[in-house]
Amino acid sequence: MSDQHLLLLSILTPFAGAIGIVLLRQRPNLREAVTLLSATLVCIIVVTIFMRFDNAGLMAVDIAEPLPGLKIRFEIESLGMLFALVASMLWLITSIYAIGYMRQHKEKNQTRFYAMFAIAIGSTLGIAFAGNLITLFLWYELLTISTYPLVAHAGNKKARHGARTYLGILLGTSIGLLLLAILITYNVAGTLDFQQGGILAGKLDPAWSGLLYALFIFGIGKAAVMPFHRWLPAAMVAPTPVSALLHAVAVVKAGVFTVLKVTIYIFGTDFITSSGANDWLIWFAGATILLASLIAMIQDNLKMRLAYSTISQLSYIVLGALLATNTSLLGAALHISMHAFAKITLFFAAGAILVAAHKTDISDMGGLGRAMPITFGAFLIGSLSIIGLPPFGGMWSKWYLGMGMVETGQWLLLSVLLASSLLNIAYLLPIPARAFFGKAPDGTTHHRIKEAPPSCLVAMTITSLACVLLFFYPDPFYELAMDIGGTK
Amino acid sequence: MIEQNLCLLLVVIPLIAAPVTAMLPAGRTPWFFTLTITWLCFVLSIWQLTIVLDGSTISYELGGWAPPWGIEYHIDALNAFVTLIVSGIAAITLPYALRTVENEIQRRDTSLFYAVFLLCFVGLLGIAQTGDVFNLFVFLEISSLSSYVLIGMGQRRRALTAAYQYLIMGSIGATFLLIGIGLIYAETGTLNMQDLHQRLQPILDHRTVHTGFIFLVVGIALKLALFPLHLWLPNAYKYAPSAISVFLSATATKVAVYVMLRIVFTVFSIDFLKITSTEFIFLMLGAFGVLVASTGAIFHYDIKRILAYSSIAQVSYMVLGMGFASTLGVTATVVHMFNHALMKGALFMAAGAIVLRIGSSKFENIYGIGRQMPWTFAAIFIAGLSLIGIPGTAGFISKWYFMLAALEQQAWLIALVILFGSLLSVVYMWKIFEALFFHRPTNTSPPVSEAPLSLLLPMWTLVLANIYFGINTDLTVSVAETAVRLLGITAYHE
Amino acid sequence: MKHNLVLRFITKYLFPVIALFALYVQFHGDYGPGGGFQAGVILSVAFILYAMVFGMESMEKVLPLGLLRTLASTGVLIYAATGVTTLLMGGNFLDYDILSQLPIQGQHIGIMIIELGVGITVSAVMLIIFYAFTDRRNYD
Amino acid sequence: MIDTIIGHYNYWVVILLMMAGFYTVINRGNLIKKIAGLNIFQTSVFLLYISIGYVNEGTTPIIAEGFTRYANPLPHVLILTAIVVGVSTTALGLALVVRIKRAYGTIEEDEIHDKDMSL
Amino acid sequence: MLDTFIDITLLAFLTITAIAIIKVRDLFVVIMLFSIFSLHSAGLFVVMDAADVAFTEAAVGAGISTVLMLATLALTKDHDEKRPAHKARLPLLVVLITGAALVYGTYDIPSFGDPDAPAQAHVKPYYIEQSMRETGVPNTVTAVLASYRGYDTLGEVTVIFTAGIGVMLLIGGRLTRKRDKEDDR
Repeated sequence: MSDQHLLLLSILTPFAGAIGIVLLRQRPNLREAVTLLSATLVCIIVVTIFMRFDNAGLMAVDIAEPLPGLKIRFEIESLGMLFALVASMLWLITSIYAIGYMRQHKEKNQTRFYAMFAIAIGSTLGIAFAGNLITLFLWYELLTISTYPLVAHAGNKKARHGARTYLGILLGTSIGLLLLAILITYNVAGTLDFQQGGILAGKLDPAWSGLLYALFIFGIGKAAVMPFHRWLPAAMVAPTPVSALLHAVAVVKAGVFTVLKVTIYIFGTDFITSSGANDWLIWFAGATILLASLIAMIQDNLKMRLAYSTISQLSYIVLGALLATNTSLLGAALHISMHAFAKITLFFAAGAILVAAHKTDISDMGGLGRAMPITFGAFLIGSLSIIGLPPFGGMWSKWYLGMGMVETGQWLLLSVLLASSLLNIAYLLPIPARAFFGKAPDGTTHHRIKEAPPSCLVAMTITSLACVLLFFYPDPFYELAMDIGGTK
Repeated sequence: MIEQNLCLLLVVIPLIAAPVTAMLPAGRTPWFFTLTITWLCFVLSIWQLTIVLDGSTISYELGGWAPPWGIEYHIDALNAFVTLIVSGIAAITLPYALRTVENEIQRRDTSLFYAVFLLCFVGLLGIAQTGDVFNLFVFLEISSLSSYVLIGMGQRRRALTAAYQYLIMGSIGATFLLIGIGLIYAETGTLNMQDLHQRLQPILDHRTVHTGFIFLVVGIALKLALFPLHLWLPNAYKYAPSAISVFLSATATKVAVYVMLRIVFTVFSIDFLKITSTEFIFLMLGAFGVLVASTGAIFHYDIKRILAYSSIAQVSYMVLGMGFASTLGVTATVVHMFNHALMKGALFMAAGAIVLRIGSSKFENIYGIGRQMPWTFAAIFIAGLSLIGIPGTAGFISKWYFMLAALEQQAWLIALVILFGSLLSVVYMWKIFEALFFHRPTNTSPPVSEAPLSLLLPMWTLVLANIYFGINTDLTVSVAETAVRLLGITAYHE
Repeated sequence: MKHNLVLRFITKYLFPVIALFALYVQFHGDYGPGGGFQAGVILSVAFILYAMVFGMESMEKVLPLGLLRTLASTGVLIYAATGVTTLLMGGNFLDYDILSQLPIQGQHIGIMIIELGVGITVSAVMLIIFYAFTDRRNYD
Repeated sequence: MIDTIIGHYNYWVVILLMMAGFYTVINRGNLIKKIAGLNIFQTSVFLLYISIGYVNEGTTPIIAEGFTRYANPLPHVLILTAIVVGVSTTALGLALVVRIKRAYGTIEEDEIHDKDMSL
Repeated sequence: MLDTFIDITLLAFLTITAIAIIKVRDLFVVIMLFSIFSLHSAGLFVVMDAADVAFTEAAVGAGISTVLMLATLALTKDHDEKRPAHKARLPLLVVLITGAALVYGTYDIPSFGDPDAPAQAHVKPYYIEQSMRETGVPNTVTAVLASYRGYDTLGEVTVIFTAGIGVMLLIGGRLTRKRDKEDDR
């Protein structure tokens, strides 16, 4: 099978899976088998693509040409490869987790859940392999829309309201700002293809480049740069597997992935630094890092705290893109994978706590760690990786991000980075600490509470082990990330 | 034999079929007969389009009298395209009509009903095909009178007042058109469009010509429900029988836009627009129309009414495109004529399916109904995304061209209006999605079944067309570009 | 009015006169003012007069609504069929020249036939409208 | 100035008539009266057309010996068609009025509006 | 000169009638005035050498339309139009603007009766000169109506046919008509 076929197959498999899921709605066991099967298939296909991947020969597939000169095109390059690897691996793990979670939690509309989940992953792969900006935009919108039912899953007023915020901001920014930015780009450059070195250099007046770049950064609402971050906390009404995969990995990473793509292949790093397009935008990212961390501190709801933590972490990646040096881009790309593994672990744990102990507030979790040691152990590992301590994968990305700041002499930003790491410690570590060593607030014990369902535990264990593994063996991601910076 | 009379047969076949239908016995026979005729016309219209696709024109002298003494059919890519839209939508509406008409119209009235439907069809085709301004008026009246009747056939009593209001507004519009035709006739002595174009060029600064232009444009604006002359439309589309809402919303306003294009660019000229700065007025009217109608749609809690307001907004986009007076802008208008017919047709079909099952299109009666009618809901969803302009759907293509046209002229304010209009459409479409699917059902009445297949098939044909023409635009864009070139429109220059 | 003998008498004699006048207008349109439309209106007036004096019931016996509907359709069809005939004979639609060896004669034939179609449709439609507007059931 | 008046008074009066009819239509009120207004509006437009076709010292355009100057027949033809269109519109409009009276019990626009809103 | 005198007199009558129609509230009087208006304009058509049009206007405007309106009026118990609750200024404004636009438009229009006007110079001479030869019909109006623009007339017949079956659908011959449903608000 040729690479082209594999590529298309990787995107189509989740959609085929969605159809199978809908068809088998009367047979839950078979339906879940289809989910697992397609997740496994996608994982195998993407890994196969990765094994064969050789950055030297970019390979592209054109599907159609809806507008003259604008094709629907897929191609594989290292950044997309990295993103696809992360997404497909984590989909498999999340599927295992979701089955246990959804059954234990007795959620309704499970068919819709699994089907939309599969479509969302298909869209994510579409984003990862998009060969030009218009194709990327297509999948970007499809991802927003396909995740909407997942956010509105519960169907009650709170869920509808949260979903409305979610959709309003994501669609609003993408139509109002991103589309405008794409159109201006097309108008100026005459093409939307991703090219090494960018397509805007020499065509766009540098004075305007800052404005256009801002349209992109804020238009990509999924990157959750303040003030367009509100959708992420709002989306926490969704079932936990959704929060885990989509709002720690697929959706948000699609956002920062797009930022990176635009930075590298539309503007080009040289053009950004020479035109000063990034001058003032870095402060938005810097402010987001700090503010979101501070807000996370005061959240008592665990998922909300994690959501603000995500906002903060996303801006690391945006910042890495904005600095536009090889090292910072390397850090940014690495952080896509490192943060994904760590944050998904945290969300898995949060979901496990909800399912097993029916608790959502951190203040209620005192002493819970003794009843659920595996869950909180995984949580601890995830936290440490997020903070960026060795021996966990999160250290690498933070290291390169920091190096990027040093290279560019952005000492103030470096201090932001360090301060935020301290804040990470302050808002993440007390949770496992309280769970292991604290007491329940009303003095009751948790002897009735048992560990989460086995499939949840398995998933958590895998991801937390991956956090450790990535410290010692980050090579696959590292090499891919190296390619995009051009340091190879 | 057939090919040389093709453009005429397209109009005359349904014209002959209408009185025949009126004489048929009530029941399904008239339906089947009408179905056959519309499909025949659809095939002929495709044939016609293939002939003129290369930019050539067909001239047909009615009665064998050469223009300007006789009436001429002058077919170019634009005529053929509009004819294709009208006959295509009619052909797809007819299978849909069977069940809804049986539900909404008394059996004894069916033969007359379908006869009037055919007359409306004839009128629209006649408008699209003719090259003579007075002949256009006559066929406009055929389509108008028949649509008053069709709307008045709605079940609610407000259908009557809606039809009456439409009749008054439509007649005022037609009379304005008549005044306009009279004034330019007084200045030129001819009624043939090509001839008018020739004779108007030297006298474009005459005040009588200006006044004639104003009256023509206002008359057409009434017909296409351009803001601020749009007030008749929401009730008319809301209370009309379902099949008629589908047909009229997808064709009538599009044909009116076509007439506007014809009058403005063929009879007058793009130079006239530039001399009189009229393009600016079109831009303003379009922009206000988009904003007012989209905002209006947000404050309603009834699917059909929201869709009707959205139609006004979409027509305003088309006028906006004309206002750019550039290749890109008018291309956007022509492409959107087609795409809007696809999306609005599908949406009104789905709304009609809900009315068939529930008997109402108001939110309070249909909360959560999408779960019981998943296919209908999915159709609304996809067609709605197309309306919003999500990439991968036909609506995105139009929106793309509108935006390009705005950016090309650095009309930033207009570009923002277009984007803001899209955002408003997100709001009102999402209100519908939410009400239909994510809202808990309020009543505990027994669950309803999915719409019958005879409704779903045409609906999904249009839905899939929305996706197909969002990915493959060879047809729409090439036709639009040919048509725009023949209208004498050039690319924008600083 | 039904029982007014004078009226009935006058009407009986007026009816053929008006009908004759209608025929005159119908066929004299080539030379003077008039034609199918005017003739159709006049003919319908004759019937309306008849109906007003002798009552709708007797009128409906002579000209039931179904027949009028057929007549109205027939008129349009006659007109359109003329055009189709010229098509089939190899000319353009409504090109009467082809109807006869002499173009002028062809024009004569064509104009006469289509004016007949107009007259039939107009009188039938006028009567349909008259029926509808005088239908007592509409005024309950 | 005088020439303008002599040359155009006919048009101006016709415009006045048109506007009288137009005003009757759009000034909300009785449904029958609106139709009457519409008819006046249209009839006045017919006058405009025939005025355009008029020639001083001309005659009715029926070709006959001894006449050389005829009025323009084309506006006459157009207006014949327009009259038919007008009466068709009137008939349909009045048919709708009959139905509205049955359904609402009134033919005053304000009252109908109130009834629709008060449900 | 006499023509002009009759012309002016008829125009004056028409103006008075039109203004009376606006003012009068008794619908019966309105309809009668309309009939008079129609007859007067038929007269004016004769003065302006449009015999065919005059004939038709008299039959249709003064005849058919009037009868139809009277028949419709028969269904209302009281024949008076209600006084509007408030004076609407918008319609007046619209009418004034429209009228002003039209008056503006007449300034470049050729004088009334000008034999050299474009309308008389382009297509018309052909009809006058050729119609007798080409169609053999002395009445040019008939020639143009039935032959040169015969297709328009086909459309016209279709219009009247539409009106016929439209009226039939709306109010004709429905013995068992279901009542119109009220709105489902």
